[in-house]
Amino acid sequence: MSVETPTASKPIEWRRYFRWNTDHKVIGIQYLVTTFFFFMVGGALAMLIRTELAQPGQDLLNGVEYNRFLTNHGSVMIFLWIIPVLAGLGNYLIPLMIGARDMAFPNLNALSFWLIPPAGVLMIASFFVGAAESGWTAYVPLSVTAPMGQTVWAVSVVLLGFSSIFGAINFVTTVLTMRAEGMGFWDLPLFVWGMLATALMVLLATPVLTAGLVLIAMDRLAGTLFFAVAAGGNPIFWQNVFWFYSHPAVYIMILPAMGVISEVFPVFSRKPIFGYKAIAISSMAISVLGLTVWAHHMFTSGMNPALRIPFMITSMIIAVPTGIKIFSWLATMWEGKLRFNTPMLFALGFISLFLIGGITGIFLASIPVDLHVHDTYFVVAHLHFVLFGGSVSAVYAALYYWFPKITGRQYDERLGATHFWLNFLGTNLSYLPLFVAGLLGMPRRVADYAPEFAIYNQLATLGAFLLGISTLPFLYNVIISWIKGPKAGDNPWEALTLEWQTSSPPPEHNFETAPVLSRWPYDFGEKVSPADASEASASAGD
Amino acid sequence: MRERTIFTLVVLSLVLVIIGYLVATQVDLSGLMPEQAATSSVLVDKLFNFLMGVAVVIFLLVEGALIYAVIRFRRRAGDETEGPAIHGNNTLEIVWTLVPAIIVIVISIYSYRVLTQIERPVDSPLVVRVIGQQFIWSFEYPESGVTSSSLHLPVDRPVQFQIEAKDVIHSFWVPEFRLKRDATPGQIDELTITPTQLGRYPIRCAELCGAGHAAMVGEVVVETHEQFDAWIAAGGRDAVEGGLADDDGDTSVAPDGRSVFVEFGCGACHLLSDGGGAGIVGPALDGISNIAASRVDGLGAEEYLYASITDPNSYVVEGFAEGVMPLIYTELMTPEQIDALVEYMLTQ
Amino acid sequence: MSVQNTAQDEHFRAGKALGLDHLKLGMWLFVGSEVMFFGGLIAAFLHYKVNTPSPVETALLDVTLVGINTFILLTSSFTVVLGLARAQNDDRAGLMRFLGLTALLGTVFLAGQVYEFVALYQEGVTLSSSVFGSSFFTLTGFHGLHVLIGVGWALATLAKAVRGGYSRDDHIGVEIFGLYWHFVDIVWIVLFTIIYLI
Amino acid sequence: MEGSSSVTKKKSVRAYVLVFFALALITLIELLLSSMSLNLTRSLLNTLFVVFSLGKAVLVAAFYMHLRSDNRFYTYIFIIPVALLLVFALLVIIR
Ligand code: HEA
Ligand code: HEA
Ligand code: HEC
Ligand code: CUA
Ligand SMILES: [Cu+2]
Repeated sequence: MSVETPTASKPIEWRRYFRWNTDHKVIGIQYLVTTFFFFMVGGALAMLIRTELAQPGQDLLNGVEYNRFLTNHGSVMIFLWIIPVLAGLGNYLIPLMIGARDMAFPNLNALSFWLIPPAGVLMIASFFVGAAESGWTAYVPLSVTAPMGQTVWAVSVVLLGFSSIFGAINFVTTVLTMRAEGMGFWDLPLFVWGMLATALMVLLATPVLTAGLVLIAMDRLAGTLFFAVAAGGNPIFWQNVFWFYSHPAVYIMILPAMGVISEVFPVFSRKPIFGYKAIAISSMAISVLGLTVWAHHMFTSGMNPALRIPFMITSMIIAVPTGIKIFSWLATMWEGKLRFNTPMLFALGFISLFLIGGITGIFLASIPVDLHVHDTYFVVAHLHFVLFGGSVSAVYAALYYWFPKITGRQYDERLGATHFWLNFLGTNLSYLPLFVAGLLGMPRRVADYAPEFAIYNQLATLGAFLLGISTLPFLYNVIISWIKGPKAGDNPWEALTLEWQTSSPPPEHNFETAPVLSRWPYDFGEKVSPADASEASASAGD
Repeated sequence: MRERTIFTLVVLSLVLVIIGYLVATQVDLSGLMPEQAATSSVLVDKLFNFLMGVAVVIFLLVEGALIYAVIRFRRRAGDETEGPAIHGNNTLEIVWTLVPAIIVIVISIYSYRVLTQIERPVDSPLVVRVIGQQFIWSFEYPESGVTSSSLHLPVDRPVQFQIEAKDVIHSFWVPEFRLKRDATPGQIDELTITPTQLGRYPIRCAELCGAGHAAMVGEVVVETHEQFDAWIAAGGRDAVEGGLADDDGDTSVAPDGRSVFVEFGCGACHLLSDGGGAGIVGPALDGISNIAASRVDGLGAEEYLYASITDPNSYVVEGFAEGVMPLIYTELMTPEQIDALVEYMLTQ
Repeated sequence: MSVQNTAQDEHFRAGKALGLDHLKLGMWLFVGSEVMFFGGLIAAFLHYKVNTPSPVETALLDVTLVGINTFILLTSSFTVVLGLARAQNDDRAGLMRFLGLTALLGTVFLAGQVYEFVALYQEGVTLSSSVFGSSFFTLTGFHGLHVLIGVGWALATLAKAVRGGYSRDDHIGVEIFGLYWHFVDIVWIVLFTIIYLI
Repeated sequence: MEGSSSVTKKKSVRAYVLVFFALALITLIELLLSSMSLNLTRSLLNTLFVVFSLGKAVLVAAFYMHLRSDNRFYTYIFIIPVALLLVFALLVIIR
């Protein structure tokens, strides 16, 4: 089974990570490392924000600086960390999972990656010309009159949009045309389903943001009047365009993450995934529904009041497919033989934390409640529970889970568990108090606040520092284990998806010979008696 | 065996529903919300309580199942077997699709009803124009022609706000009323509120509007009809005379310049240590008295400061843009207030 | 255990499952996302056309000139399919002729657009004269940019044909270029209607 | 690629030619309608224009882009964004 490949014996092979390389595994690692660097940058900005907010009064940052750090914290975290890191996971895993030798368009794939570093450098360098300071939402007209850095920001986001679009084209084409012999749609790993649903949204929503950013850039550079109110320009139009992309974007940031969770649960429960088809279909349902809810960010904006109602209803309905996933994961654990390796810990953390974020999303979708909490720290808390507690937890789960596959070595479980607990506690400590602050009347995006909110902010700052510290065991673990961790073997988790059926790390073209699917990817478990099995879904492999 | 499971499930869901009901109706969640100062506050809080009830049930259900599974189904040492190969269960899956669907539909209907109640048109409201600009709120009462930088409302009378903005988007929000509406340049948006509690509440700008966004805080004073009428009759001035907490409306006291500086939010743009200003949109005013006289030839310090406030564009400090400092202070302040302000600056 | 040795390497490499060609699929996906890009700009144009109309400036548009230009672009689509048919017939000279013609027609279209822009600027309709001007020039300008890219692509395809590329069994490159060109044509059909006719 | 061998060539070129004439004809009618002041209401005219341009777009997509004979899947890839764009544009126009 395990084929000897000359991986360890090439001393200069690290260079290929700094070059144009078309191997999807190299590109995947390029993505993961680059985006993690940007996570550190975004995290450092968050630390500055939290330090400023540790007590009332403006001490560390003045109003302008605060807005710049805030804007770039949000933009870096979303456009340079979560969206591309998930694309990076997809890059590394999809060809392996479907038994292909590479992506459909290797050069386009390399281009998708190589757009990211310049875009990231642009965004960070914009601090030298007066960084963007209008929030990651860049509401007009504020963003039209903002300094030069706002244009740089727009260019950077457009580049990252191209990166996403090219990546999505690659994912869809690869999954549709390059599956291994015998792999039907109902044999696809659920992570691949998640990426497919994500790619759909990227293709449909990202270009609209590009168009919108073009309009802002034209207003700033070419003297057009799209958002010049005196000439009839309409600020609400930008909000529609922005959220038409950015709401789907939040599902772009969660569906692959949920895919990861769907991979982890069956393997560490030693049971087939519960309700495979329902989970796959719910990903698609979320992606379709997700395109129809954008105006729930605009309930207070003075948009047409009657239109708010349908948007409220579609937003609420997304709870249904999401619930299907959560309940199916719980049922997967039921009667299993749970192993609490670090990926499983993060998957459990994902459910707990995302649940809080998701339910508060329902509060936000309810218009009357949103009229009170819109643009308050309640929203900030919601978004960090889903994005940090949800997406980032899942990314950590993925990094631990596939670490042996990517490096051929095993990480240290003890450090992994430490990382998990610090992260879990830190998340709750950081963001739970912020719900209260928001409800009590603290608006978001303020560098200063009334003294009555001090206690909640102190707790949050404490939690944030804990989160900062929590990355240290992770970094240490990854670096040390990569260099001299114990050899992991090809399939340490005894998983059934195709990526585990080749060597670790995989050889140049992934498989020595073209793989043929002979077993369903979640075919775990002791066979049950026919009576019980009659209710089981018919989709199980051969 | 099977019957016992069903029995347990029924009991569990009953317990959960009861807990949810208690949270939604009995538990006092007022600690999570500001004071209820308008009819809308009561309605929103009721809905919020209901949502909390639902949320607590779902939270307990999911976390409970999760913790139970983690304890009950953990692998014992040495056990190398796998779990049963169960792939799904149609009944279960239909249940957990339908039940959340029903819950969210109920939430939607309830929310819709609350919304229509909040936004129900009212007869002969008091109309107030709300104008947002960087970084100050101002209010106009078209019936009486009064303009003011603080908002006075008679208790128990519906008010219709007509909200607009002069430069960028702001958002008019009184947490105690539970309602907010964006002030968007180029359009007028309406918001109806009936205040029910006497008192003073902050007006917080909720939309990022620039460097002074955090400092864009105003004040709403809900008062009796008599107090309100008196305030209007005095041109909307006496109650704010001298700025801060001056309820008795004693007009004989000369306004205090520092209070004026604080009340009109100059600190959103200007750094002035004594007045608590930390803004950086405009020039720092620490030590302004020393340079004021040398700014413009032929203008003494006092004249220059007076001109800076009443006609900011007449002289634009180097390195700053024209037209940033609002032009409305002559409208909002009494001559005495401006004089007091100038006098105060001369001491800085 | 899931991996078996088989002789399916060809399939493994090329990827033709579902009967989809990967290049063509990739191009269609790109076209789909381009629809949404123009969708954003079209939405902007229509939003301002409905909510902030500029009847005076709209009346200055030269519908006849642009109608002729439309016809030219339609013809260029026609020449692309004729070229493809030639390629499928192993007639490289014919392919080259039609590709050249396509590039020429595209250039004429662009020239017409430049002429139209200059005339409008002289009448005072500019990027910053009104929201109509802004959205008109942005929308048609980005379409023009796509035509320009298409002309470049046509010339590149032509160059490859000159160097002996394309045959009866290998004309996917022409077909992919054609997809792009026809899409740009369809965008123009829509723009012509919403900008000039309605 | 998809079954367009030399046998079908003649037929498809004839289709291409017919489509071209149809496109040209529709464009001509559109131009005439917009320049002559017929006694038609604005909304009727606009409806006509929309129908005409839809017809032209469908012709190009079906014949020149081969959607008629190609895999259905490509048609979906094209139709879905168009539908979504219509919804978006409509909702954005309503103020
Ligand atoms: C990963 C990202 C992510 C995800 C997945 C979500 C998920 C959801 N979000 Fe969130 N959201 C953001 C990221 C995300 N959000 C961000 C970044 C912002 C702020 C943007 C900004 O302004 O800067 C935001 C803001 C935001 C707003 C605007 C608030 C405002 O500004 O006023 C709203 C309003 O409706 C909302 C709603 C929802 C809803 C209904 C869901 C639903 O999808 C959640 C569904 C999940 C569950 C409900 C839990 C699991 C379900 C069950 C266990 C079943 C049973 C449940 C019920 C019956 C209720 N979100
Ligand atoms: C994926 C998205 C993501 C992630 C992961 C995070 C992570 C964090 N965020 Fe972020 N946040 C957003 C997306 C995200 N955020 C968005 C979209 C906004 C809205 C922006 C807007 O309003 O426009 C926002 C806004 C936002 C605010 C609101 C500010 C305001 O409204 O005024 C706050 C305040 O507490 C905050 C805090 C944090 C903290 C403490 C973390 C922590 O979890 C981060 C933990 C950090 C690390 C784990 C990295 C560790 C690094 C170090 C310790 C530094 C080492 C550095 C060097 C050696 C150089 N965020
Ligand atoms: C929106 C921001 C803003 C607000 C609010 C604001 N200012 Fe200013 N102010 C400016 C700017 C910008 C300048 C410099 C440009 C100019 O001179 O017009 C300025 C200039 C001045 C100057 C001249 C300073 C010098 O160094 O010569 C004085 C005095 C002043 N402001 C006082 C005030 C007072 C008093 C208030 C409150 C009643 C106030 N400002 C409110 C932005 C603001
Ligand atoms: Cu005004 Cu924020
Ligand atoms: Cu959303």
